Amino acid sequence: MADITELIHDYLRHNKKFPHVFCAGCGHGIVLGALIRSIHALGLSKDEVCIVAGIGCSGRIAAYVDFNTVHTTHGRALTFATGIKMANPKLKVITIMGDGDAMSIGGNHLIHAARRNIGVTALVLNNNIYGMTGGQCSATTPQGATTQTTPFGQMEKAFDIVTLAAAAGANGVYRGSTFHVNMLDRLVATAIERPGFNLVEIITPCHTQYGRKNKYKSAVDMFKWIKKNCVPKEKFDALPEADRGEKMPIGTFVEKDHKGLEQLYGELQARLNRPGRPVAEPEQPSAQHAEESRNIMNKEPK
Amino acid sequence: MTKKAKGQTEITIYPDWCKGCGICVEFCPAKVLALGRDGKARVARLDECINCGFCERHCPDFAIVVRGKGRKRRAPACAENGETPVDKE
Amino acid sequence: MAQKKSKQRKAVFALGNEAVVEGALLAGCSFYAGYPITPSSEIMEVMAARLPRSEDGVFIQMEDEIASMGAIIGASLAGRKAMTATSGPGFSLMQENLGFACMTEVPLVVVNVMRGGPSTGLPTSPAQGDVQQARWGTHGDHPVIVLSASDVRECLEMTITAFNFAEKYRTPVILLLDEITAHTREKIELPEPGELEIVGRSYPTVPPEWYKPYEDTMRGVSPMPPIGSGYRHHVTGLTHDVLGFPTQRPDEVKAIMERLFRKIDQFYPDIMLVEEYMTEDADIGVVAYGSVARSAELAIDMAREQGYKAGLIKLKTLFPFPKPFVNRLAARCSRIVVPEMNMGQMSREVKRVAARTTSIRTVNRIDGQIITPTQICKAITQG
Amino acid sequence: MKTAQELNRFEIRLSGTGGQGIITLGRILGGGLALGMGYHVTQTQSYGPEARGGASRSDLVVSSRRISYPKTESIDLLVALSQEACYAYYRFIKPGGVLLVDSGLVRQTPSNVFLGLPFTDLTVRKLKVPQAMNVVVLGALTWLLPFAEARVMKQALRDSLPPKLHELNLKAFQLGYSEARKAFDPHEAWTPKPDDDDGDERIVL
Repeated sequence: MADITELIHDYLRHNKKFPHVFCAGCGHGIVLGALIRSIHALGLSKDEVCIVAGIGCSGRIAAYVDFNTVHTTHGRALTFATGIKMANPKLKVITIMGDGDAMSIGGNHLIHAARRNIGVTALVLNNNIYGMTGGQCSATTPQGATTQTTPFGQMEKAFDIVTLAAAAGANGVYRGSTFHVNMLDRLVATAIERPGFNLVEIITPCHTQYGRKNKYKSAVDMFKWIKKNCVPKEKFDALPEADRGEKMPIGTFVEKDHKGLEQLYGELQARLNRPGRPVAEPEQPSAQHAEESRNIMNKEPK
Repeated sequence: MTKKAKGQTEITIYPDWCKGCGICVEFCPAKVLALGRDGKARVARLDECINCGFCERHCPDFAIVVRGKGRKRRAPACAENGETPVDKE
Repeated sequence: MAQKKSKQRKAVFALGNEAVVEGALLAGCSFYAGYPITPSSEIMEVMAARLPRSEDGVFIQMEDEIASMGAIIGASLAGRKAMTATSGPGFSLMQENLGFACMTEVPLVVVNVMRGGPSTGLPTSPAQGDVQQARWGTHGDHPVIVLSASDVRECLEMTITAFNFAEKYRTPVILLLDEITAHTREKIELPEPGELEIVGRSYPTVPPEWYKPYEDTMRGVSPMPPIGSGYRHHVTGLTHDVLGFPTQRPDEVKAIMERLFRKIDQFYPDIMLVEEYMTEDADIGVVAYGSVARSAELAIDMAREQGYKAGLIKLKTLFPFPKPFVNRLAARCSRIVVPEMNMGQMSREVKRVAARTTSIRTVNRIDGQIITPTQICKAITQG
Repeated sequence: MKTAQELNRFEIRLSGTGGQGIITLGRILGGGLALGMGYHVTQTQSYGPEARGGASRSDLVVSSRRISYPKTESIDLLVALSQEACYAYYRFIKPGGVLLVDSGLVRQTPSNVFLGLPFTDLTVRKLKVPQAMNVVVLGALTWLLPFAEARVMKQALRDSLPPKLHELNLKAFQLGYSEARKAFDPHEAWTPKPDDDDGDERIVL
């Protein structure tokens, strides 16, 4: 049972200042721990792991951990990750995004990454709020919740990340919580190991910006809320509709075995470049076709 | 869950890293930890520790280390150093 | 036809857009991400056919231009020479990530085939309205390298130059074409690989523990290892210290920002490219770029026939603005004519450096039509 | 056998309706003149909404010297394969320039001085493949243009089309070439006429 924290220390950047910037009791540190343990359990070397983070509190995680790390622009982590994965499919590319990152400004990138099934693992740290910018409502803020920009209560409905990712075609969809860490370790490791696009929504508390305004004064209050309301999927499914209330299921939601885009592309390339295959006149056909189709079809230029 | 032996551990808390969030104190099943006057976590009842690992896994600041009694800090065990990764389960 | 004999260089009758692809592949581009938009789409279409056929070429169509920029930055960080191509509206969407590439010093090439704007504007007509956007489009203050091409051969050459500058100065490079240049077909001879100077990426020469990703060097450009090569550093769009970690310390911020400028500033003579036509004895000057420079060349011929000593500076580098060349022309000319397919974006620069020396006349057009040689000739010859 | 001749900005506009293969025609003709005959050639074309359904066009400038301005200014040869195109571009023909029309589709020409062949009818009748009309025009143009060689143009055709289309297109080329040989005298065509309205109609077929 030992070696949990010391193991984490081995993966932290020793030239980076600790403690990290997160508030006391922020779940992001726990996610970082789970991520490190998962990578360690998979036996991956630090060099083959690339962490791509967006903007927001979650984006800051990248700087602390001794992998290849890229801290990108707001909402765009998955686009950078797609480029990195396609450029070097041997890398294990893991994106860390917040709910604002992944569901609002980067929502389009999320559904397309899922659709094209790029071999990237997406961790969506859902704390129901824009934490770093001061507590404005996000696309996952529950209806009725009070935030800086919904002082009279949120009227809009919240996104269900898991359902959205599944509908968009993700190869693997999981939800974990920062309280149920053993399960989280397992989910994250599975999501990293499997082919194609795998997403883990992680319920993580932000008492500073969300809890404070919504009856959860401290980090402990928020963890109690998570402990009570995150129930394993099997149990949740067995609950009568009336008893579900605020509860949300955690566990495995989708597991498909489609090949990742980078794998399909590699196979295509191998086929096209097989020795003995006649080299087609490359430049002509496509350009010619393009010109013709432009003339014949009613292609609306953007 | 099998009953765990108590008092087989040493606990180190790094005060500079601890932010005193209280998660470890609140959820420790054996009530080993407490918040000190400085607001940081401290070991109150070491003998009650059942080495469940909850505090280590849930400390967002990696500030708590629980070791078997008398054990030294082990060498780094990252895969990059050519060692077999430790099986944690 | 296309000479297939091994000794002879292969010639093709190619669109400007196709020549961009040829240039990119010759320069070692092995990654393209993009989103279709007229009039740049042929670049993407030809890339889609070519890259998968090469050993390690990657082509991917992204969901928008923002994603395209993200993907090529990612690919460049992973060690690839990467590019994208777009047109006006798409270029606007790329600006934020372009700023990221400036800040994190990621080499890449963005081709913008300019069309009429603002907004959807004239999607199939030429314009030169993105000149200042290319210079000042992203937020914050930073230097940029903006190149342009006026014919099909230059499309090939300047694409290679763009890749070379990108690697040499670790910076994004923008290549501005216009619809006419992109959609003109001309014969070009394809250089043999090895015939051209191709600049590669500079890798660290010290062990990983000693590597500082943003260390100042003589050239102001630090070596850049690909992700996965053992140099595990942090890349962030925040202002960072030499190790790449975020910093707000004024002394560290100042150092990195000044270095970003200095790494371009001190190599102006290398970066500023122009071509001069009949300037030796000229007393009326023309400064033009892109397809308009071709109109201007014919206009010079027409004016010379009428007895006017006109000469042309064709700008191949738009930014950093080739000030010394324009200054020299201004010093000898009673007038400088600046024709462009916008309301005066480059003439601002010409005025900035030459307004005190000579008089400047602009010829502007924003109706989606090329400026004709006759129009420019009139501006040269009429009092 | 024609020999290459000195040209100073010979401007051709190929025009018609979207779908007639005007752009491909321009590319093959330009490619042949540039790569096979060794001329400097710029080929530009109309794009977008303009190219759909309505008028479609492809412009070529052919010259022995490097071409500065790539667009056409005053047209030496206008090929109009639709009535609309004929009306739209006739006024850009320079004095002494030549108008070539599909006499089946262009019923009214703005001037009596023009050359015509019913390209579309010919193609449908003789080849049964209406899409090959543009190559029939290419054959006719190769006869008509003093600086285009049939051998070179056929090679250009082969180079830009997939092999399975070679036979049909070479047939189409030959059809256009021989019909034009029967109908036109290139020497006469390129001799400037003093008067447009001398009543000397040269409508053929």
